[in-house]
Amino acid sequence: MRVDISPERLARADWETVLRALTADMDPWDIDLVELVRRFRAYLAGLRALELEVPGRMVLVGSVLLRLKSEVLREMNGHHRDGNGDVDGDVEGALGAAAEEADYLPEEGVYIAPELRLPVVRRPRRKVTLAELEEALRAALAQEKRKRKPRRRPRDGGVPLPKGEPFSARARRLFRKLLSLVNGKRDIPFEKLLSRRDPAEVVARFMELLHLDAEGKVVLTQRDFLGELIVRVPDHARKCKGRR
Amino acid sequence: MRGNVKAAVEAALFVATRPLTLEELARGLRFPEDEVYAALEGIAAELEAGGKPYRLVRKGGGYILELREEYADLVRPFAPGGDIPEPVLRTLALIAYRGPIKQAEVVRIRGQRAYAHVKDLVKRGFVRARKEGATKILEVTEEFLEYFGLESPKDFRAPRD
Amino acid sequence: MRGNVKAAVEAALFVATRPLTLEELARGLRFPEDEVYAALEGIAAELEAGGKPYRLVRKGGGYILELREEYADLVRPFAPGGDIPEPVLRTLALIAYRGPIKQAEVVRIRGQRAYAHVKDLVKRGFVRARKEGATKILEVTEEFLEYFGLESPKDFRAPRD
Repeated sequence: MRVDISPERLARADWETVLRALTADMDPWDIDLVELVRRFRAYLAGLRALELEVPGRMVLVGSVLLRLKSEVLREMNGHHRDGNGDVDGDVEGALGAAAEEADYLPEEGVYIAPELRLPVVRRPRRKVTLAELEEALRAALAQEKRKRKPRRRPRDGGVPLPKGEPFSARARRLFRKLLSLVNGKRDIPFEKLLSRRDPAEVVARFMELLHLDAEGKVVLTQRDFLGELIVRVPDHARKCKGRR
Repeated sequence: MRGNVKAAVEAALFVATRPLTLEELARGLRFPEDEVYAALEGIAAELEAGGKPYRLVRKGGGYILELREEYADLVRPFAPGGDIPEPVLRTLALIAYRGPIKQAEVVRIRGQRAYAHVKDLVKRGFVRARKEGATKILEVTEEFLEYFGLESPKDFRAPRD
Repeated sequence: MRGNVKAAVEAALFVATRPLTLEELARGLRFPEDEVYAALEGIAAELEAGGKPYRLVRKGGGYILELREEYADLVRPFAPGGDIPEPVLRTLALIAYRGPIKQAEVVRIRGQRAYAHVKDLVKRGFVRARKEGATKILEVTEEFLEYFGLESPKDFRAPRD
């Protein structure tokens, strides 16, 4: 049951009163935001003149509630861990307190499941012996030994690049080659830039082309999926022939 | 020595969480079966005569120390799981009877507080949560059933009074 | 009635897995504290006189029935799991052996879960953690020594094979 305020009075009320009126029947620990928005829109529709201040503050309150709720849900799903892998104690404490408090709220008399009664059983736990502690130590130290074994580094799988010549120099050299190839044609197939065609050369040329493309000296296109790469040297780039 | 056997058998019974067979006791403690049996008789009689709230019972072919029925309700809060608050117990009941059940469904029925309940129950090892896409599927663990000596969740329905 | 209190207290101790305080027992069983205390004294004396393999001990401000030290090894086959879970025990063993040790070092060896283990061990009173800058230094406590019947951490640090 919502708090009954006449539409006239509600229209004159400040935003807090509006909010209180709209959520009067809701669990303060569990505000149904969708329902609140629905009610608020109905409230706005009922207003003769739009008081912009009211919806503005409502949006603020709504977003704060949403933020609070999403943070709580996030925490409960085990996110937001600190560097230690521990859930932030304060947050957990606050959540625990909130949950505890919620537990004191009267529960609805809805049938959910038969009443649960745990049987009274005895679960004796004997003390751990010193021998077991020693066994545990042996296991822990064995684990450490395994960890200490140097892991074989994966073979250097980086891009094999020709040594010696700096990348920018190679790119410039490639650009000069491109200019020599242009010779009236606008488009040059990528394969024309290769001599050996081994993977190392393909990767090296491709990287250089990407660099030239980024500098605006070439335009790369590929008409078909996985098709030939077409290199075009735009007119403005041909003019920088002599420049570095 | 007689006294020795009796104390040893009683020590084993004291730490065991399941019924121990005569053969098992004899083998584990290295006493002849007849001596172990005599010790068991002695222990049972002593507990009976001493007006103890627990007694030695035969169960599933073995022997186990068990609380007398009439003390169950009195000491329930001190027993394992006895400290589970009523609302959490209700959430557990829901998961036990309807599981595997989506966490979202549990929350829909039990409210937002169910998130904290599930967390508590998972921590106690009574409930298992597995990710399935964006949601979690909840069910009671074997550990839970075993812990309370139950075959199936149906076994802990409260007697209707 | 006197007998009633004693049986009720003994029933509570029988099912409990953690030490129960005087106040807790009195509140839970609805008997005055002095009567509960007298019952505890009676139970302790009776177990002692009866040559039982378990006794009533005071621990962490409460009372618990505990197996006598000398039976611990004998009954291992009947109670495979001790009161400290194996992964936690390994972390404890490491702290006992290498302590004082940085928490970061323990985590390096035992993995991320060691944070939870340390928390558990501190709660049990077996490990002490003191802040040193951004890290924590861990070492075992007197309570740990007492639990394992050791005089000093050095007793556990003899060279291993």
